[in-house]
Amino acid sequence: MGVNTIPSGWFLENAWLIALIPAIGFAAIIAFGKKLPMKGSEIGLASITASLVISVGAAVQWIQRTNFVDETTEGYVEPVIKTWTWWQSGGVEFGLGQHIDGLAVLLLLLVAFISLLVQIFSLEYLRGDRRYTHFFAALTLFSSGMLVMVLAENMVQIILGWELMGLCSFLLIGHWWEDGANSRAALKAFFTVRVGDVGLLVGTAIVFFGAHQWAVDNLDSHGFSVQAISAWALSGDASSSALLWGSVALFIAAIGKSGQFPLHTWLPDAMAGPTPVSSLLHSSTMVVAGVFLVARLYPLFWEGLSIGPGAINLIAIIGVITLIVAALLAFVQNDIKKVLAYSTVSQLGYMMLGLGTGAWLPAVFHIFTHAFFKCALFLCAGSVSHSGSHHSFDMKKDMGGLARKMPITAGTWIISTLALAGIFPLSGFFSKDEIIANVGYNGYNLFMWLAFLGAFMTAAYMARATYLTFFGTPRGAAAGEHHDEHHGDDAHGDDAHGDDAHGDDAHADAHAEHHGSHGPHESGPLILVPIVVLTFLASIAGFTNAVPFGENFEILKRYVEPRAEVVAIEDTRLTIAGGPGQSVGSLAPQAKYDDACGFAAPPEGTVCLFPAVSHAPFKWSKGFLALGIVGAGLVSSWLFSVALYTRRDRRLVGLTERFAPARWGYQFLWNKYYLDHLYEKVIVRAVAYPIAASAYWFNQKVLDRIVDTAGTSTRQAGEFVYRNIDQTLVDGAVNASGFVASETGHALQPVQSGKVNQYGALLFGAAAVAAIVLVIINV
Amino acid sequence: MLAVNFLILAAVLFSIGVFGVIARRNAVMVLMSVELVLNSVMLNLVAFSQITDSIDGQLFALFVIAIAAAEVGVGLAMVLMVYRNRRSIALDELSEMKG
Amino acid sequence: MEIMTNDNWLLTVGTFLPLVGVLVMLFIPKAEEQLLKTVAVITAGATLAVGILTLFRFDYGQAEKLQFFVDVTWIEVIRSNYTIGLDGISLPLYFLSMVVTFLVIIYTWDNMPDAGNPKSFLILMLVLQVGMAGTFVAQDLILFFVFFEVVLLPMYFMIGVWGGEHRQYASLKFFLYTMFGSAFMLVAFLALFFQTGAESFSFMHLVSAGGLISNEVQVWIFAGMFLGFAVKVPMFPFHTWLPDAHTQAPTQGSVILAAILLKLGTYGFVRIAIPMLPEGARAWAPVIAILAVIGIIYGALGCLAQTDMKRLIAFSSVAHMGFVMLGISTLTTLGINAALFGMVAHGLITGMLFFVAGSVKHRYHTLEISRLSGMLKQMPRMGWILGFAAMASLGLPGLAGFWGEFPAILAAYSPGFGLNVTLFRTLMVIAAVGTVLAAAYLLWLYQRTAFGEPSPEFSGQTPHPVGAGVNADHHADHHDEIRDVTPIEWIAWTPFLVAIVVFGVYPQLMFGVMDPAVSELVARLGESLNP
Amino acid sequence: MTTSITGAMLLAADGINIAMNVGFGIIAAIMVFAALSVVTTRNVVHGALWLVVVLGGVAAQYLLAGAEFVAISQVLVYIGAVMVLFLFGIMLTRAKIGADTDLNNSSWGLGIPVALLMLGVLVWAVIDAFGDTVITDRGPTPTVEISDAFLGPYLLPFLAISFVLLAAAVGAIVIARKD
Repeated sequence: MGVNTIPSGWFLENAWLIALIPAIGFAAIIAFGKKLPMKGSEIGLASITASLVISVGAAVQWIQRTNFVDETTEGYVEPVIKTWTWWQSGGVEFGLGQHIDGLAVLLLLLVAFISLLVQIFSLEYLRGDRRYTHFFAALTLFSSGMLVMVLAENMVQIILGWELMGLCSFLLIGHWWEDGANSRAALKAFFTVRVGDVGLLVGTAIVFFGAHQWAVDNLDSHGFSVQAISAWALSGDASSSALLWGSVALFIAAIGKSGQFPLHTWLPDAMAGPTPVSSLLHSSTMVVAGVFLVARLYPLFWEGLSIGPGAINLIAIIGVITLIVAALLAFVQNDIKKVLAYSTVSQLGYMMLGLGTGAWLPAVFHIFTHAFFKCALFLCAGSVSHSGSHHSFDMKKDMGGLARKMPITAGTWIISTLALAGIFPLSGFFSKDEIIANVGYNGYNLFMWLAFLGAFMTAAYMARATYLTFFGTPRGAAAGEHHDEHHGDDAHGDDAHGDDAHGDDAHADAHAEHHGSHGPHESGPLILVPIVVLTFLASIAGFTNAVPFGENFEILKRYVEPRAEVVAIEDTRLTIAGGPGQSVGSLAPQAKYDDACGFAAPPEGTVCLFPAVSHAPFKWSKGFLALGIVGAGLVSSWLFSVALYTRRDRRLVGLTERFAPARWGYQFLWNKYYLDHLYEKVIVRAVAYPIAASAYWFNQKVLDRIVDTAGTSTRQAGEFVYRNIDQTLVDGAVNASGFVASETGHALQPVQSGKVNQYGALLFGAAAVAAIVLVIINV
Repeated sequence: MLAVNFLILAAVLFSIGVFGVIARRNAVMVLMSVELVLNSVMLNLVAFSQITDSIDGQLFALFVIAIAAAEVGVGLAMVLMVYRNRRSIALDELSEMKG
Repeated sequence: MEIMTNDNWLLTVGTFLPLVGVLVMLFIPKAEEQLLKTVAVITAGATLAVGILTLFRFDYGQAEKLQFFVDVTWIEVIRSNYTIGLDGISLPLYFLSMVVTFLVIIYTWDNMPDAGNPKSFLILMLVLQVGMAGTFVAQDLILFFVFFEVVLLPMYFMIGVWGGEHRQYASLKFFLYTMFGSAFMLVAFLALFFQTGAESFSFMHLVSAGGLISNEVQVWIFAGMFLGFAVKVPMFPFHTWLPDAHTQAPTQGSVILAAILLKLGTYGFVRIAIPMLPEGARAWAPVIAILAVIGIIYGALGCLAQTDMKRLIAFSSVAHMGFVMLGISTLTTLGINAALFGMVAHGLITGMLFFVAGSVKHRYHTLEISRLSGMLKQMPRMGWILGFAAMASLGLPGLAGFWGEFPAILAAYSPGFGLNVTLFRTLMVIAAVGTVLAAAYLLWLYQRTAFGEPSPEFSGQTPHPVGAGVNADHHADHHDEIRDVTPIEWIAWTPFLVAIVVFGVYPQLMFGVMDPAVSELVARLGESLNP
Repeated sequence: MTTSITGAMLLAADGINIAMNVGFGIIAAIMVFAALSVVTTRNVVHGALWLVVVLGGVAAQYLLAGAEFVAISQVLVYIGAVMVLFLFGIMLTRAKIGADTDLNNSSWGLGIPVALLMLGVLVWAVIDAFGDTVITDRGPTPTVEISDAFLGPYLLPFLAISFVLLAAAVGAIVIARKD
């Protein structure tokens, strides 16, 4: 059955516009953003909105396309692939194009939508900032980069988007570069990610040369094309070493980008950027780029790392380590954004774990849901610091009891927290539970229990953060008192850039009249609307793939997950090198075939494009187990927090005023006091402080130190080489050999001595050597 | 007699001259060393004119003699001028004048 | 290789036109500085115009052929002809040299080095232009050698007279190094000439005849050429002249040095050494590759150790030329294309960086990184330009630098003609690590110089509104107020910036021209290497 | 002295001539020694005198090679004119007549390897090329041939050389003139 009979539609055909429009928008902002009334932000908003509209259209049409296929034949839904020859060199084509399938559509929608909300949020949050325009330019370019990568039809395009994001993260994290800490954080982030990029370059090369010939022979495609690589990986005649090294190298890139252990240290520091940046880049889009890379080239990793049932592999191990380590770290943070940052890392660990254990769909699903609630949480944090704690992010110093002052923020925060923790029926429940269930179902029992542990910890630290921020008694700025020493307090999380670090900064004035003297209050609509919208989505997004409710609710499974079908290679091939925008029709869906993909080589004349991943059936028992664990985490942590933090206050206020009136309850309270002891001294001292603290120590003292020392030692090595070898040895040899008067001479006299004679020496010496060479040649 | 005798003698003289040019500090001495080199060349020319039965070699030797005379004249004149300007003809001190 | 002789006056005119300007300027008294500058600018502009005409007349359909071909007997007795021609390999470099000279002369308009005397300075620059253009069009070894050496002298004087405080040392080092290389190169040329039957020096003859020389002789001759070109590139052990020359040279000198002169060496490899001595090339390719990769890492380390901005940029050249040489050493079309692209990209980007460094020096009278900071605050535009150039230089996709690096790395994965695959793959990984180091030193430089608050030493002067050219040479009043980019600088720099973006976004512009020629070259290699 | 040597040559008209070789050897040894002293002596004037010895030796060797005219002009021009010039130069530049410590520059050691390298290459090449060539001496070259050659085929170079000399003389005067 032919390719062209499948309905495609304008939006699918022109999905590349989604990435192009923001890029143009970026250029426009740079060009004349400053002159516009809204300082260029309107361009950013407009372009992102346009992208969103097209993405929605594309999504709708993709659904139609899938439906059509399902009605006609339970077959493979061919992605809409288009390619433009960008440039060619030595027979190698470097193309730009689009590769639209369910995964791409889902992420396009997600990225465009979240970018839009974040930009709206930034309108208010950065009002009056001295580099307002630049900020929006960078934000728009970032979205463009991410979209380019999501659309990518070939590896080069993926690299393009990947690096664009890196650049933008550098610009955005270092947005307030007057503060040395910020610029250092920006440098660190870019550099750490760049380390991973070595893997990307090398992996691309390996895979390209591994797949190119095969792709040319069988598909009339080339070794960069994602589709060709997938087919090659599953074709069975790919060299195992190329598969192995290629996938390992690419996974290193993913580690760097997605903040996986051990390269995750840059992510918390990246919180130095403005909060919208944190919420967009470092929670919901950029950091999932690595996960997306793995998901996009899943066949490659499937074969290369042999992600079969039960097979322990690199991705799974890294994922689970990240998950636990990061969660532990989150306990000891006082900076609300850092809690969220570590939680992000931990959730990314979940996704990687899912991908590593064959749970492709749940992982992608988790990307989807996580984006909503994590973005919402970050924006809440931003809202708190913006109007609640006077630009501080320190929960212990400047927060507490804000629930009364900022009800909406608090409410949305709590809902999102529950979603993140995974409370039924909020989105987190479904996605996380599916990952865990599939991990178990695919035979990774140990990993499954570790994942449960992670869920417990997630619930616990989020509860702690919630309590510290919104409950208890107000402290510091939350209590309305003005203090400025919080600059020094927290090097990274502190983006109190505007108010007195730079008196000339318009931001300061903006806030001076904004909420200069009076204390915390609820934020404005521009900030609240995005938060509310996100929270709403965070609570319902789970139903897009709610396995418990049966087939009808497994929307993502039907529309997003590629079908593991064997696909016939059409005889009438269209060449991929065709004219502009020619769509590639080299593959034809055919009737249902046995799902051997990923386990056996496809028969002659056909290819596989996706391995047959298994899906765990939902078991309520497991569901309730998960719920129980999460609940336990929430409750225990909550009680502990109350005990811990309010006890301190009680010390200040004194016991008797509060308890003397109720004599008969004294004992009970006294016991409660024991409970305090129990909670604090036993449970938490045991769990939180030694373990988590040691993990944090490991993080700061070892990993971080390694990164730093790596940098410094290279520099020292550089200095050493420069001083001793370059200047002394090589140079010295030259000097000594009389070509130049030795620079490290005694006085001027011997240094400069007798240039004429040395010309002579040079002349005759060269002549002699030349003669020798000539003689030797002629002999 | 063997042609090599002349040629090797010339080579030796040449090398000595080279050494002088490189090693000497006094401009006049350098000029003398150059003379050594020139003479060795002329010796070669004459020897070749004997080997290949033609007088061209000798003619060139004569040319070289003339050139050498000219060269010494000009060279010494320059040395003189330099000496006049800066009371010294040490080449290394000369080399600081450039730039 | 076939030839096309349509409008073959273009090259001769384009090459020697600057001499007319030189002639005119000789008769203008020193004092008439404005007049001198005007004449120089007009001359360079006219030359550039001819170059643009050449661009239009060039037949891109058959870029692999020699076009505008001229062949006139020149020095009968040694069978050397005046043979010039242009093909896809030399066109970009030929044109680049014209553009760079033009812009540099414009830049000189109000950034005359402190030593003054614009007359000789500009004359030297025009002569330099003749040498560079000639080197790229020459199709005859002797002619090539002559132009190659013509380039040497003006640069020597430019460094030695207008340079920094150690100019004597730097210029002499530069001169001797290159002379040393040239000596071997000349010997190699002669050997090649005699080995091919002493018939002709023309490239076409040598390319066809060179392959027939026995292998070990080829290896020897290639060794000679290698020394000559490697010094010019410069490759790892021969690079020590570069930092001094760059650091001491006046801004204009550094720009030309980085943009064009370094390319003479690599161009020599692609145009002469490799096609004429295929066996030699194959034998030497691993050595070149290893040295290139050492250069990449080593240059990066050197950069990390620098405290002087200009010297850091100079060292980065070593690293970038390492990528170029790596691409060449693969002997594949992909690699050599990447190398050629890398040459032009490096010329634009590093030239730009040197421009910025020069202007910074002009304003702050220092390039000590530790003393500079907050440039973005004091001179926002300058700061952004620096950042842009740095990003391009560390190989960001979408800017020109990337297309020199990435394909070179790619090509190193599978080198041509049975070169040792394992070796090259290891080198590829190391080179990829080099890109990280590049990011490290460039961003570190940027973070230290551009970010943060302006150092108290220079603050107190607020950025002056754009305008009012900075006039040269007054050290007397140290710290005259810090101005942002001046109009003249904008004029001189904009083409660079635009080109960096354009070639980054649409590399096909250049690959389209080079690819046919390079494919032809590699095809010929293939014929003689595995018949 | 000239006559005696030419006589010796007449005696043995064929092949290798012992006397000639012996004479050559002696003169050569003297020359080498003298040349070495030229480049090593501490006294400029002595250096000049040693140079005279070398030049004289060269002239003698010309005679052995049968190039009488060259030998004579060598004696006239060099020993007659050039050396006088040198001595004048030495005097006018007030060089110390006595021993002078720093006639060598600091990096004189460099000269030795270079010179030895030169020597090696040359000797090797010479032996390789003319290892066994024998000069059959055919008596002194008649001066007529030389004059013919000069005024015949070599007329142009001859004139050129004369002009060079003239120019050199003028130039020397211009340069060396006071004020």
